[in-house]
Amino acid sequence: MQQERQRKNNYPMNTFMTMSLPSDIHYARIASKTAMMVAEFFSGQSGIAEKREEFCHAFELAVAEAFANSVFNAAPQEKERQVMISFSSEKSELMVSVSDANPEFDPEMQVPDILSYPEHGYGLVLIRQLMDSVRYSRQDGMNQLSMIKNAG
Amino acid sequence: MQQERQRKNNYPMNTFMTMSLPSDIHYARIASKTAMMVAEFFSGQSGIAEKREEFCHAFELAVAEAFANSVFNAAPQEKERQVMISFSSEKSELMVSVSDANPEFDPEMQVPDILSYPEHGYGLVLIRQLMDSVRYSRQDGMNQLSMIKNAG
Amino acid sequence: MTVNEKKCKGITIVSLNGSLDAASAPGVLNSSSALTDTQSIVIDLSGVDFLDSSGLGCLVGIARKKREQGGDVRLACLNEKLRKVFDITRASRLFDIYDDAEYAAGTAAKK
Amino acid sequence: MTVNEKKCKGITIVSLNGSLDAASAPGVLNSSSALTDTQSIVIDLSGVDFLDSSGLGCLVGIARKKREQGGDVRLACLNEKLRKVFDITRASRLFDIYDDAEYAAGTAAKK
Ligand SMILES: Nc1ncnc2c1ncn2[C@@H]1O[C@H](COP(=O)(O)OP(=O)(O)O)[C@@H](O)[C@H]1O
Ligand SMILES: Nc1ncnc2c1ncn2[C@@H]1O[C@H](COP(=O)(O)OP(=O)(O)O)[C@@H](O)[C@H]1O
Repeated sequence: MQQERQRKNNYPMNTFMTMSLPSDIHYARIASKTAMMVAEFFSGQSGIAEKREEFCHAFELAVAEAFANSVFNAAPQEKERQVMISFSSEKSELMVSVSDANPEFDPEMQVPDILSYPEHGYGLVLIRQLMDSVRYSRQDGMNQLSMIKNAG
Repeated sequence: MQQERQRKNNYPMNTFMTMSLPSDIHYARIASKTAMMVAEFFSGQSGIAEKREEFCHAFELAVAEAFANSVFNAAPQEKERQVMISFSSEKSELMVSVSDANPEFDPEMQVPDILSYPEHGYGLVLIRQLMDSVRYSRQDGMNQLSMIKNAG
Repeated sequence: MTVNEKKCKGITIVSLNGSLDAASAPGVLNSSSALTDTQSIVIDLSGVDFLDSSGLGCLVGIARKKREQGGDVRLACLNEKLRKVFDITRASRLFDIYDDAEYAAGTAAKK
Repeated sequence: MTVNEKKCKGITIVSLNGSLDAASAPGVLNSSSALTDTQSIVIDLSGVDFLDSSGLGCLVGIARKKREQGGDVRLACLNEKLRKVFDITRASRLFDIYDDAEYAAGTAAKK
């Protein structure tokens, strides 16, 4: 945890946009499409054309996964839950952070063996592969998963 | 103003989603598409099918207009300006509010005579026609334009 | 926003594609000299999926300048969303609006 | 998400359209009995513009149940975004993936 916070401090990024959405799976597509549009605009300014589609899809899918995890792992007692999303950048790197008040979790979970036909457990694996770097932090009872990718 | 605040209190709506975006015209389309998606989801639950497209376009366009007004009428001295958008609802009514720290303005402005080829001044006229009701309030140095439409 | 030109019956048809809005409208005039010179043109809006008041203002400005100089502009292929903007602002009174860009070019050529 | 069925060479092709994701996946199985019964089928994904891990889990679940009962499922027409999901998770090892749904139905029929 301490180590995570230090790493976070080594990553001073400028947050330019924030959202707070209901913790309801029907908002996942709004969150993921918005993330895709932000990535489109960001990479249109500073990105290489051929990598742009891949860059935008990475944010679309990573936010869909992180948002769904926030919704499906919410503590049942809490009402009026919200999922917070923030977009930050530094040079050609775009970061999206997804935060919730869920129980703490281990972000390093591995995907189960595909040949056993697992129906769950792919989300964090996808996020880690789509992004250049993923940081988890737990602070003040909130989980924050920060996902960073370079548009260059 | 006093009157406005009273009217607002007669409209107790549940805010379910908020966004804060850079006061930069390139984010207008992100704001307006997000508004359209929220309206789509909202009217898909409680709306009549044939009016749905019109309902969604009303939110798409009204948010585009209000956002552009926030960007183009910002006080020049302020830096790192943000435009705030919030979505609220009550029964089959959806409300979107667009807020900024710009100078106060008169929301009742009329469109100039079309036959004189005006290139500006259509924004608030469009908003008033697209929506069932529009409320303006000025509080704590912030403008808030609240736009309400019934999905029924 | 992308802008393309073609000739039809001696008239230039300028096709706009994308959102014609506050972000894109300022760049449109620079993307095709046919929009700003004196010749009569048809603007094909079939590829425009979204129009806001700044986009409308851009079209109104084109019409005013053309007509001051003896030219004209006709519009073609407005979807429901665009028609709504024209109806509310009464900008439909400023434009001849056609369902088909080539037909609009034909009527412009005959004039 | 909309679901359509057609027969080709005796094999049912189920076409999915829209986003196959955490919001839509739970409803998909109820929308077509061909997805859950024992017969071999082809799932045409050409209309699916977005797939997330819940959508993938849904397809994996269909494959497992079919194969346990002696049937099979083939997939057709995955766009780049969908292929990426299959590649990262190595789910491509679980499925025969074709570019064309009718060709996939033909190979299933011959088997
Ligand atoms: N936001 C979150 N809040 C609480 N727990 C989470 C969160 N995200 C992930 N987890 C935990 O990590 C596990 C693995 O997540 P993931 O790889 O996305 O697979 P899946 O969600 O399909 O199980 C989840 O099952 C859950 O226990
Ligand atoms: N968010 C805002 N902040 C400050 N002034 C505004 C705002 N919205 C509207 N106005 C004022 O109202 C006027 C009319 O707005 P509008 O009808 O949209 O036309 P236009 O923006 O094309 O002039 C603007 O020119 C501006 O003076």
